Amino acid sequence: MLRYILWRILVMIPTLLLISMLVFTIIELPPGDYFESYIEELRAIGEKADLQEIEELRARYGYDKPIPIRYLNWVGGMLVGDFGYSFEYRLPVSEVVGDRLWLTVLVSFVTIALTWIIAFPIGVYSATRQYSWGDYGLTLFGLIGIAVPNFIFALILMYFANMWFGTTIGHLMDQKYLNQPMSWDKFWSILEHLWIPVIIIGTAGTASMVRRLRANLLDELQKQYVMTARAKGLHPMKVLVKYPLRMSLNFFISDIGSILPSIISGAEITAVVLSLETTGPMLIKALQSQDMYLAGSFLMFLAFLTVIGVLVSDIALALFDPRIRLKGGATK
Amino acid sequence: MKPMLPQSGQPLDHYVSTAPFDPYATEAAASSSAYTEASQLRLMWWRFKRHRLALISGILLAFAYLSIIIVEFLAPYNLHTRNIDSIYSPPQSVHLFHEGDFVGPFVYKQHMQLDMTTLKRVYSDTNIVQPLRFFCKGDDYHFWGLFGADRHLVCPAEGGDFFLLGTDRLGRDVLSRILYGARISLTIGLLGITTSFILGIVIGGLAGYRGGVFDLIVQRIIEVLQSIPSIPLWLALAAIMPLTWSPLLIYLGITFILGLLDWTGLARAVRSKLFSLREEDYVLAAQLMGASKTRIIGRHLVPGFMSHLIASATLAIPGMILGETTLSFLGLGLRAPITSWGVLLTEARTVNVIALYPWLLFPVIPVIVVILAFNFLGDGLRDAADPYK
Amino acid sequence: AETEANIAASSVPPGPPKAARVINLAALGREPGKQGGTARMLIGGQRDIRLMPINGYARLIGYDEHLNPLPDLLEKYEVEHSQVFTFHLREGHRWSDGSPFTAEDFRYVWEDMFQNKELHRGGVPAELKVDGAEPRFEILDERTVRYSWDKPNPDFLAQQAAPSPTRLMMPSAYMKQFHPKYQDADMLAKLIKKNRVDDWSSLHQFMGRTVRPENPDLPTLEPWCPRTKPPAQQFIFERNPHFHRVDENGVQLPYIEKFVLNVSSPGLIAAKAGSGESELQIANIDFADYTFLKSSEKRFPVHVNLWKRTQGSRIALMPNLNCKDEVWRKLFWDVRFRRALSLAIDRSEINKAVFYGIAKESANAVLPESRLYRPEYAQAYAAYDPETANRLLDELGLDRRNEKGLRLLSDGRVAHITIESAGEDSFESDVLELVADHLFKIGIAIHTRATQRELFRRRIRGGDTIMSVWQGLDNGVPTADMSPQELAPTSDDQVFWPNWGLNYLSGGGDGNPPDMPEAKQLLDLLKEWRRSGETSEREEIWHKMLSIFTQQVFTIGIVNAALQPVVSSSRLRNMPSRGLFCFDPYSYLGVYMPDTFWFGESA
Amino acid sequence: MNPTGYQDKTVTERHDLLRAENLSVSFPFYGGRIEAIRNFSLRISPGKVTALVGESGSGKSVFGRTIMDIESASAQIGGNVLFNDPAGTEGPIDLLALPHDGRKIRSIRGNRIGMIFQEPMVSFSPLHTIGNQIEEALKTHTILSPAERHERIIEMLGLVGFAKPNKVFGMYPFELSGGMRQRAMIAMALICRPALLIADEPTTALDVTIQAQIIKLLKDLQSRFDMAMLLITHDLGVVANLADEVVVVYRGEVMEAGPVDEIFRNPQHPYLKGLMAAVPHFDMQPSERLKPLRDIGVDGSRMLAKKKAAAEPDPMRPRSDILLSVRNVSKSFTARRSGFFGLGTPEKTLAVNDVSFDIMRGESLGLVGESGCGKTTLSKILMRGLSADTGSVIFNGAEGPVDVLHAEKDDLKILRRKVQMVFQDPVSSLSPRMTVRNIIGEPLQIHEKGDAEKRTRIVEALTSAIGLERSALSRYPHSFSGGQRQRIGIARALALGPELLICDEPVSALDVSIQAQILNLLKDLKKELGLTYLFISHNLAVVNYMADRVAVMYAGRIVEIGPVETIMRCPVHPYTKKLLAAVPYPDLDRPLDYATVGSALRRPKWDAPFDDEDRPESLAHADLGEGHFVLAQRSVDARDLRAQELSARELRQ
Ligand SMILES: Nc1ncnc2c1ncn2[C@@H]1O[C@H](COP(=O)(O)OP(=O)(O)OP(=O)(O)O)[C@@H](O)[C@H]1O
Ligand SMILES: Nc1ncnc2c1ncn2[C@@H]1O[C@H](COP(=O)(O)OP(=O)(O)OP(=O)(O)O)[C@@H](O)[C@H]1O
Ligand SMILES: [Mg+2]
Ligand SMILES: [Mg+2]
Repeated sequence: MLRYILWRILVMIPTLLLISMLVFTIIELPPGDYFESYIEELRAIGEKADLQEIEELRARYGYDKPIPIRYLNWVGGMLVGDFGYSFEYRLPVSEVVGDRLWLTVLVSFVTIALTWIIAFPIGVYSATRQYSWGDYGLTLFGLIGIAVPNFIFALILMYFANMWFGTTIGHLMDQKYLNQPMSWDKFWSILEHLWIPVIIIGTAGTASMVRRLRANLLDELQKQYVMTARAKGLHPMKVLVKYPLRMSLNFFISDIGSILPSIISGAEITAVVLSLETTGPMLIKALQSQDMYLAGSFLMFLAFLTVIGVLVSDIALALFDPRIRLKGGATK
Repeated sequence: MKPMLPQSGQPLDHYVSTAPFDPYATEAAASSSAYTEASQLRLMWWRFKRHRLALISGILLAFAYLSIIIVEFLAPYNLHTRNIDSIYSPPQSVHLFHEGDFVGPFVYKQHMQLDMTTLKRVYSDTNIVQPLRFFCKGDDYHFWGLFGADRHLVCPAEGGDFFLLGTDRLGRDVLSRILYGARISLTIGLLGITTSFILGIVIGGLAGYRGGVFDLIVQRIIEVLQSIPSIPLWLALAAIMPLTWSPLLIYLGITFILGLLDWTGLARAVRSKLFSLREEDYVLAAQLMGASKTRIIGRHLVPGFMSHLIASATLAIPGMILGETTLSFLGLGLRAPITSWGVLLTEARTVNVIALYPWLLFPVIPVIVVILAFNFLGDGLRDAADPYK
Repeated sequence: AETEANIAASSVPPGPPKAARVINLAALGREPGKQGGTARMLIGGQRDIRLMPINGYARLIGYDEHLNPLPDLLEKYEVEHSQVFTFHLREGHRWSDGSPFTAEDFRYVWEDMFQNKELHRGGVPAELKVDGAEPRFEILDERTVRYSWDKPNPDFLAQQAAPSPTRLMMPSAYMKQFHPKYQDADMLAKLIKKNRVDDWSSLHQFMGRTVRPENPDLPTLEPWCPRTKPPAQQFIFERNPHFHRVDENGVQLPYIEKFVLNVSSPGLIAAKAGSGESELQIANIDFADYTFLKSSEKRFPVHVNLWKRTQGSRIALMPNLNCKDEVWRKLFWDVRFRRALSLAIDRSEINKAVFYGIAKESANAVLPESRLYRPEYAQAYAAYDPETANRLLDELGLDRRNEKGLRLLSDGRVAHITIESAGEDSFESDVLELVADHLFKIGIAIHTRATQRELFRRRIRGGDTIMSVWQGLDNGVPTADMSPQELAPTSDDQVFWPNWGLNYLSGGGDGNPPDMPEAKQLLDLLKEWRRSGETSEREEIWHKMLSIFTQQVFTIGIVNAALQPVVSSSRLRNMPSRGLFCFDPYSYLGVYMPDTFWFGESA
Repeated sequence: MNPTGYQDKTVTERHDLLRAENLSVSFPFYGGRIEAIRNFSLRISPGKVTALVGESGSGKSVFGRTIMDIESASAQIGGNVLFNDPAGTEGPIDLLALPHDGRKIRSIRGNRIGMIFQEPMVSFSPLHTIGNQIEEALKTHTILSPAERHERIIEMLGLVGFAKPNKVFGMYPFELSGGMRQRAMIAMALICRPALLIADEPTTALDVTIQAQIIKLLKDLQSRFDMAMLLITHDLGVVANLADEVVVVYRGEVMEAGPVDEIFRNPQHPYLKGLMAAVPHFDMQPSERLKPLRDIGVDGSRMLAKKKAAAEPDPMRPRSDILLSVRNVSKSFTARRSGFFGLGTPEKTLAVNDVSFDIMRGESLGLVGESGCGKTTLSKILMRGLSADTGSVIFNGAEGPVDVLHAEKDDLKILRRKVQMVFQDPVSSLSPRMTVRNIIGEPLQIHEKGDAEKRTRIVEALTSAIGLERSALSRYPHSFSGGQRQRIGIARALALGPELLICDEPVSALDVSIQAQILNLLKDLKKELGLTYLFISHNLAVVNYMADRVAVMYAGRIVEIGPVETIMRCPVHPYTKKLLAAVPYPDLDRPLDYATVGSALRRPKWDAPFDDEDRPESLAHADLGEGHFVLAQRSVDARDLRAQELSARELRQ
């Protein structure tokens, strides 16, 4: 197992390299560069850009150099912890992100945790009580969550939260707490705002998890070993959790790698609509204004999370299913 | 005849059944010959038919898909017909009785007044009865570019209005737009979903079944693809799409490419499931029979997690119907004059709408209905394919 | 970074300069008020803190509400033949940190910045040059400086009154610590390292940004000075204790103690403003939000008013006179075609459908609020007259039509115009949809396509775009003393003749000089204006240019004087309920002096 | 409650432990219903063994499951099952009337009633270790500490014949051979010392020596803990050795019931008589046919996708040319688990050890051996279902020789067509989501034999030959009984008419009458079409009936090989002798002699010439003539062995 893990970690290096190339291409692909879009944006409101400063930035960040050199500079910088410079914020990327990162992590983890906490019992319920009113009701509820586009859902929730509970519109906290250190009031304010994005981002994921869990469970419930377990006198719940549920987790584990990135990218639009202080809006903005080092670092960070996630998923899969662990390589 | 069982605790007698015995008699399984002859597909169909909700869903979807052919006829107005005098008209209710008299379906003529302080258009019903007409002459249209026509299923009274679901900011009938929007929404994403499913199952299947180097390479590719979030991809792809393409073509193109990129999640699920399943004896049996890889994957392994596939497919439907909304958000999606449910919803994405013109959110309803229908259909298919049912 | 200068300066007691500028509020029809209070404002991104110096509008010379230039930071100024400009500073005027504001601050900019090749590679900024010649700079005494040219520079004052003027002065006491001439190398190296920049010129630039006030330490003359270092989600601006204006009662302005700018996504700002989360909101809310905002007046203590936008046209079609397509170009060059297009548009329908009928149907021209307004400019070919339009087109030789009734071009193609837009405003597509219908009636089909802004610009400059949609004249309320350059090909921003504009902008190095007689004529008139020393002469030139511009219908304006909602707290006093809303020349709120706004009791 | 379940016999009034009264179970399915059990009554006395015998598919397993109330939800159940727990106080309870999966019934399941499922292969979850799954029952029903539980499990695993119980504890089910899994199953059922054990074919996958041990174990437990047993089996030999009362069922109805003496000595019902007559004997003549209950004529060429071999000289005697030649094949499995991070040295199991033999064209080679000795592994290697570590396998088919272990493309294709296999585990070798029609027809489809119509004909002919209804064609495998599934597997293997058919326990789940029917079918096909069989079985009588030659395997090696008469009548190797001694006879007068069977706890040391003395290379095959080889020390002279053997036989006579 250790050998396998070490080997898998080794394989991550070329993968990350490949990803970095792809990320770089993606950021470079749209025509023009940050400076051009910056000038245009200023012009759109009738302002003049500080052309001279822009010229200097251009030269400093090697925009006169060929693309491969710029790529090497970028990757090389990242290796020594220099994530480049955000043109938009005129600050090193590492200084720009600030609070956003942990708020993103907070939103993502609360969402993931809630998704699981809700999806598992409901999935099990739906599978064991197939076609009961509960099954139908929960299915309906979840699917509506999937069917309403996130941005509309966000607007509606936000609007009514404001109308009924007086929650300030959007954001992760009341804005008066923005630059303040953590306090109970601030924490409370975060809680008060957190549920909206979590519900919006979480519903679709929860519903699809419930549906897939249900489908997988239904397949497993018929297996002979379930009967064996029942014959041992186990509690039906115990039977379910220990055998079929574990068996049907396969799909779930194989997906771990993409959970975080998909939550984060699924949250982007919501975050923009709700104006959350997370990384999503910043990433989108950076992409649109071609603030390439900022966007690139974000993307690499996400990619890194994914790669780690896939690693975890692979290892978990092997740990979890002895057939894969012990027979996977058996020559036929 | 002696009783079969003695009293509790008593010794057992030698009991012999006296019923007639014919070793050649057929087994007691009573079944119709149609059943015996039926192929597996037919058996599934029979079983599917028993699932009421699935059947209804299937029929509903069939109707939906059929109706998009004759939208021109079904919609009371054309897609772009504007009624400048009825901007943001709320839904009109259809009445049958006027002052106690039966008139048949009709609406009251509306009176619009612009409130100059709030700049809000205030509509009120007048007492003028405007009976609806059926199979009537209305807006001209060119049916599929084949012939001109002007028949509609229902139209407003001559010179009147009929906005069952209200109108939007240019006074366009929301109902008609929803009907026209179905055309794009129900069809366009199928391409992407098909692509991603075929790729996901084939590539994931091969990787899971073969393992080894092939799996290693596929896994790394998946890893790379998964680690790029979709929004930057959309942006980058949209940037390189030829400008000369129409928005529809661009959207098609991007859906297709995303389909090409979207198979990864499914492929990983397929792969890991196959990792387990391929150790089953029946796979070995098939191998020993000489079955090809494709056959083993297609006939033995994939059916083994059909439930998962069906669930995933039905869950991908919302993505395909609403996928464009994300794009629109980034300014890349479909645009007028093309209309889809996503476009309609994107147009409604302001607080103004929610607060003042909530009827513009009506396109959510067909989306929900279609998604529910697909899911119930999926349930039915799953059950039909489930041998244990 | 605290320096000795700072420390010394900060001990100066706060208060206005001895020779403060007295604003007679009563005379303006406003009421004098009291200091205090916090105003929240929502911005769509960190970048938007640049609105503060625009709204603050502390300029050497600034406009009043009628666009008369008045000394503001200056105590007074003298102009001779538009050539020699003498500026007198106020006595006891101090930067926000308490350091004195003197001629030294002008000298620092002129000598240590403009003339420093490392800081300003190009030397003195182009705006300050007349026919390539830079002015002479003289310090007459501690509080008097003079700029003089050999030829008239009628633009100079207007430039200084603009929303973002060319900076002639900097807080030299503060800035010197970043200049190698005044700072020793070790210390400078330390500062460079501390601020994570590469060299001293970046450091100087970084610390001295005025357009976007990102450096809370940088002393300023504006009514509010920044207190937050980016990146942040909330920016705080506090009143400048040395601000130079006082009200008639001697109370120092600004009244409002603190501005809090909260970053929010642009789409959310209307909703937030409507729920009372902003005391003063002008940006990022749109006409379409008005009804919603107005309805929130009932629930929250806010007032929603409508101001008037001053662009020459809120939305205008721009045929690209420099497009690559020969056939189209030839058509566009024919004034009959442009006029036909303009006549074919039913402006009143558009006004009614999209602007509630309360904008003004007009050609792309100046507004009645301008002294240069004449009805014939606004009405030039702006009536709905499809017959004439059709006749004009037939005359042009576009009389062949296909089975759908679309005209055929000379090379047999169908007259099919793709209008490109930068896709920014939601009403754009609505207007275009209506326009498409209108033009269809004269046998021209229209398709619209939205692209990213850079791409949009690039395609226009490259001549790939046949027609685009943009807004009309930026400054729809000019005075004769403001440059009429928008009417002549002077910039590649002008989407209807980008190539000619580029030629002018680059001094002939790039693009082509206009070869269309009318465009040439406009350019000549502009040059004439430049040379003119008298206002009356300039006015005449303006009228000539306006007449040509509107008669030639280079741009097809649709409506102007569109309305802009502004939201303010109902406690906020002195905020005009009507006003003109524009960047240039009004600097948004700037000319209306937000420093005179104050919080009273809830109305 | 007494945790051991032990109760003094004298105190309790001896009520029936379990009474099933008028039980009926039916399964509805689309287009009909299957009545698995009809109006069925049965009782089990405390401490007694009731055997349930009957034809395959007659509802025995369904009955077993029903009385525990774990039959699948689709079943419709009528009647009642009264359980009178000797350790309980409240008298008889109707198990079927209790709430499903309720507390009450759960405290009985696994604790008071244990169940050994017929299909040990699929009855374990593949994700959990054997130990874990056994332990669970203990955890639920007892309050033992983890250490005590572990101890008890290890003890039980030892009792059911595992040489290394500690190792098995941590193994996964798929790492065990069929027989080992069955023993694990037995251990699991017994771990709580139930008052009633439902043993559904508990010994089918076991070789006779282990079977004998298990029988002994069950007998011991029965007397020690007063355990009653419902024994469902086909093996009348086992019945004769274990049962007190016998119930004979046929198609869900009781045909005959009575004490074991009555049943064996005085069978009345024609069905029972037929059953008795169908049992294969050791003293059958080579030409003698088994007498199944119903004889079904076989037309091989119609039935299989194969032409009648025209120039088949004398199908009766094996032709001399070699069809399959196996040389020095070895295979070992590595347990990669040792240590969480795989740092420990991997542990190797030598499943097949240097095996060489030939299979002649047209002959049928029997392969017998201890459970877990590598038979299945070997047969999978021959099929190239597993790769061998070393050695070679050459297949001399009609299209020329093929190197089995390295065949590619066309060669492999030929191989796949010419060699077929019947899997030991019928359940898992049938695709759960294919109908029987598709399953049997699949090889035909793969190899594109005939058109759709011909395929249908073949499939239908095969189905009736294996004694299944036509209606079975549209059903899915899970709805069949163990024996029915096994027959489906046989039909599938036969469909192509292979040259070589490897049968891994093909008839273990079949009652004697169906078994006779199938064996006859195989024999007929062999005669008619010249098929060749490798026949793996634990049932020596069956081997005796089917095989021309027999190979005996022990611990991965072939210890003895020779013509069937020689092996059966004068075996040389002590293991073979032991095997023969452990055969249970369906004769009340020939009870098993447990003394000769010995204990399974320790791998026995053979007598001097046969033991490897821990040096495996010191053993070699000694040729005893007439194709009789035996594995013995290299130093030993073959003649000595023979002489020894002859003298021993004389001594016995
Ligand atoms: N889940 C089910 N659905 C439908 N039919 C079933 C199901 N389980 C069993 N049967 C049918 O019930 C009958 C009895 O099956 P059962 O398994 O009890 O037979 P059995 O006596 O144990 O046979 P064998 O000796 O072959 O194991 C068979 O005809 C079988 O096809
Ligand atoms: N995948 C595997 N991993 C590890 N060990 C295995 C594996 N498969 C089989 N073995 C081991 O190989 C040995 C031989 O197994 P095999 O299945 O060939 O026995 P068998 O002779 O068929 O026994 P039975 O008669 O009980 O079916 C057993 O000890 C078993 O534990
Ligand atoms: Mg059975
Ligand atoms: Mg085996």
